[in-house]
Amino acid sequence: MIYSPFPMRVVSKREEAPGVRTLKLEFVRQEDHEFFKASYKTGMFGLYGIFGEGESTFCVASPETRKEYIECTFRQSGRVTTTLANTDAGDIVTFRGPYGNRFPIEEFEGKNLLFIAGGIALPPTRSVIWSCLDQREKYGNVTIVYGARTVADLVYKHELEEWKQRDDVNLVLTVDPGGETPDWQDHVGFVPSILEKVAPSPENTIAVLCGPPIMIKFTLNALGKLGFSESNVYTTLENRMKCGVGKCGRCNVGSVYICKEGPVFTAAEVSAMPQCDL
Amino acid sequence: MGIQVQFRKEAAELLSSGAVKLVIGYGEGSTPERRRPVFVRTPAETERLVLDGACVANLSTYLISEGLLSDGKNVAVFLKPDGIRSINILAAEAQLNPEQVVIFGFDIENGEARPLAGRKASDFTQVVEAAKAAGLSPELQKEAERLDHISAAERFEYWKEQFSKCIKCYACRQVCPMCYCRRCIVDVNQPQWINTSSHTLGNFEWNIVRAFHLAGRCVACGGCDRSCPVNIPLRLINHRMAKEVLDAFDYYAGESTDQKPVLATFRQDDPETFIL
Amino acid sequence: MSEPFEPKIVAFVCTYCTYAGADLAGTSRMKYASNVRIVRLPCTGRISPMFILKALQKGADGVLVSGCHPGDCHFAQGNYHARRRWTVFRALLAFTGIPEQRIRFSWISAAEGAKFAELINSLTEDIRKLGPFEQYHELQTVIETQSTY
Amino acid sequence: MTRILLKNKLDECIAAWRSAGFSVLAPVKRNDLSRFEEVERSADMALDLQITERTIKDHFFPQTEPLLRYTIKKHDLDSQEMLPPDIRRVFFGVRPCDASGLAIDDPLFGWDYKDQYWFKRRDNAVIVTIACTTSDDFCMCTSVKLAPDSTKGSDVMLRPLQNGTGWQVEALSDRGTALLDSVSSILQESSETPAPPASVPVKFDVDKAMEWLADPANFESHFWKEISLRCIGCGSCTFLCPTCHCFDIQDEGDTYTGIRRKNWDSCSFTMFTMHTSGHNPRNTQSTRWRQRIMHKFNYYRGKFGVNSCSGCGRCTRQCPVDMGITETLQAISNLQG
Repeated sequence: MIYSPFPMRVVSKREEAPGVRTLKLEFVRQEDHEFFKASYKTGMFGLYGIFGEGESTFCVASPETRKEYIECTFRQSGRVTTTLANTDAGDIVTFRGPYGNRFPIEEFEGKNLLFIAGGIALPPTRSVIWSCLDQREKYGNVTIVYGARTVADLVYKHELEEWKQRDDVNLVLTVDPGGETPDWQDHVGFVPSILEKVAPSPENTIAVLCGPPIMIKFTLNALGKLGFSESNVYTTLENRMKCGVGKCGRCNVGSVYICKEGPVFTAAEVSAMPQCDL
Repeated sequence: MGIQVQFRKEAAELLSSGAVKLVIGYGEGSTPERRRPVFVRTPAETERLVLDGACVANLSTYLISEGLLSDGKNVAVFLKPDGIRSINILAAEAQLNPEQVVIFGFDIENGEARPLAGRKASDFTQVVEAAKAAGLSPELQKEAERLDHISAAERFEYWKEQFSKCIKCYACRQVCPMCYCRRCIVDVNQPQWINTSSHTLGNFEWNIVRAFHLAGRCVACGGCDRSCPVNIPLRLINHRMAKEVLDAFDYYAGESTDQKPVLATFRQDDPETFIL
Repeated sequence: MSEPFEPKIVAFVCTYCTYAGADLAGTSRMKYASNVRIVRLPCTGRISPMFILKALQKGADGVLVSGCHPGDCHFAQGNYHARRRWTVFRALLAFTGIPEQRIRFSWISAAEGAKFAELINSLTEDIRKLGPFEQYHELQTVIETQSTY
Repeated sequence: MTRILLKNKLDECIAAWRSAGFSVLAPVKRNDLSRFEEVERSADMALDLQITERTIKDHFFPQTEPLLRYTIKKHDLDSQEMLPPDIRRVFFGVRPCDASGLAIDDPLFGWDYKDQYWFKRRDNAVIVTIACTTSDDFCMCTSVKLAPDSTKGSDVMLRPLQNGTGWQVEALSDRGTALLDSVSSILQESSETPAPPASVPVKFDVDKAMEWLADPANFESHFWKEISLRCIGCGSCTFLCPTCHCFDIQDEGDTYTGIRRKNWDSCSFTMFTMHTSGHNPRNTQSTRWRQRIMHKFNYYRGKFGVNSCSGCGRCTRQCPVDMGITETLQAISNLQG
């Protein structure tokens, strides 16, 4: 019922970057899985937890085209994430969700896609990326711009490699100045400036942007300069949550409840919110 | 010249000369009996200042507001002897520089406010010394004595009943000038020492921890007691702890700005009759 | 038939003196009650009152806090600081109705294996007589039903 | 002719309800605190109180309540919901503001995902409200467009008789009708007139205030800083509020077994919105006070069509530093001129 989570079994755990892990979870009960399959759409989030420690909110990092498992990627920082990070295959954790709204990917059909992500915010973007790549024929050009502080901080390295190899994906990688290794072949610089350098055309293009608030702010400026209209830019917002279902009263930005009306918003919707409340 | 007029005038002078950037005092409240803290930044605004027998709150709480004193400028504040002791403790615990605090000292006698001579915390040594004699109100004193004479099990029941009323609004903590931790121990969750839930056990633990952290630091301003929306007699506990450190270590909190905190110091011959 | 009451006692001890004393008691084959769970800490100065509260919260019937004799602290002053803290905390517990007999303090040196064994035995007996600390543990059981009006 | 309940018949009434399986809760002053508690006789009730210090919200959304019990084994997990027991309750002598508070919160707990913990208690409760014939300095129901005899959220309305001997009774819902029917032999027909409701002065123009709040230009107004300067950031206004509903979810227990609980939380607390990263969207007291006011008089209305304030005045009555909704909204409506 409302606050009762689904038990989930840890299938595997992968270290993505220092302190960042991906858990692959499977449903313990068939009926929970059916519910998830029927309701999950890319962009939604969930509350992942361990009894005795609590719950923590992050996105479902797996795409809506692959619902056998739930993947979640998180940085180990608080009490819950530390415990989650210490689980092993076979352990039972919990999942409550999926909650929130979604990326309207069927509206993206026939359009070019520009994905922009910074650091640990690749997981929500990755959910959309795979949802689209798994139905590649429906979309136009796909460009992915991804940046992190250092080379080590890039997450999903094996998938980045895969995207790099693909002819139908244009992957642009960058690390912050000083974060490069001697053998780093790709860009060095902050995402907004690299984006301006790459200068993707706004023509018939949808941009999906996820990252820390400061990166979002500057990247939106850059997208504006490139001629993207705010209604064609999608982003996700995050706030502290406890209930996930619009009752506990803490995740709102202005009058907008992120757990109910979000986490996916267009840039136009975000700029209508009181910026100081973000 | 009445104390209110005098203080208004002096506050206006301090503000207009730039000697202080802010005066924290009392103003009219929402009812005739109430006084509320006011913050005065211009000489004209000093008209809002009120000082009379109803001004009981310890305003030193506001001095530990984040960033208030970090620009090095001075702030004036209306303080009773308990508030002056708070300044001494905060200075001793390196939470503020007492040179930045200009004190409008006053005391309440027979329901009337009366000025105290001095402007710096160190000017009030005798006042603080004299306050040592102050005890609980007669009825609280009676209650304290009653508690001393009942069994431990009965005392436990008494406090259990009292603490079961607690709703963990933390008004006691927020109003207290001594509770300045950026992150209170109850808000720490790695590890979670005490229950955050407001059931009787969680309340019991919270109140014990609060009282312990105030032992030898409480100045008996009564702020916690007055703020408590569910009327827990917190003053009884604080008073008992103050008495304990006075008896055991001859320590009276807030005597001076360089008095070492009682639990951060020791004497080799401290009493230890209870240790086996 | 209910089982006879076996008190649960938690001992917070410093590693240099009391823990070594407990060790000596063990290696000397002295027998002492098995009711005590020892938690070893670097110094009595490290023993926070939070530990005692946590022990009670988790169901202890008694708590022992023990370290080096005054003057013998490995860190020179830790036990002097601890002593002040205990004085105050003990008074606070007494005032809130937590019986003094349940929370005990002692100095036991590395050489006092016998004192350790005796203390544990007498403490266990004392608490056995007092019975389980139901008044406190009841708070824990109550919370499972409390507020479910 | 209307039906009345005489004060000297109240005990019969209580007995009848109790024998019909209800527990009867009424204002009680005990242990230096007034709140709703179960009573057996009218003598235990403190019906003369203007208002109880605690609200009846406590009995529908308690300060801490178990949500579920969990048990964890190595590769297995069990969790069981701990729904409140089926107890039918009569709340006798509720003030109209407290009753309205329940009605205000209903849509929040009901939208989209239904909170059974709230509704199970709501569905089992009959609210018997007594209209106010007196008020104190802090009452402000009329300012938020309610009234000392407002029927919102009540199942039965009692209006004190002019001669002070009892109350005129009126059923307002099916539940109320059934409750009165169960004691119909105790009620009497009478032509006694009820005393006029208290005249509670209107303290601010809520429409003007709402208009100001709705203007995005005012969101970052200096006003918020000024009005909240003395706020110390405790939660007493939120915890004593009949409509505040924010909560936290906490686990208590160990890795093997324990209870997940829903605890009150307050938008006044720094920790309320603090991210694990340390980023805090509402990192000053003024932004937190703004959140409280905006939530009550703007956001909530936008979602559910009502303001989340029933005008009980407890926020001001109990504030350690004499703040409160009244002062803030007064200041805002004055700003509007």
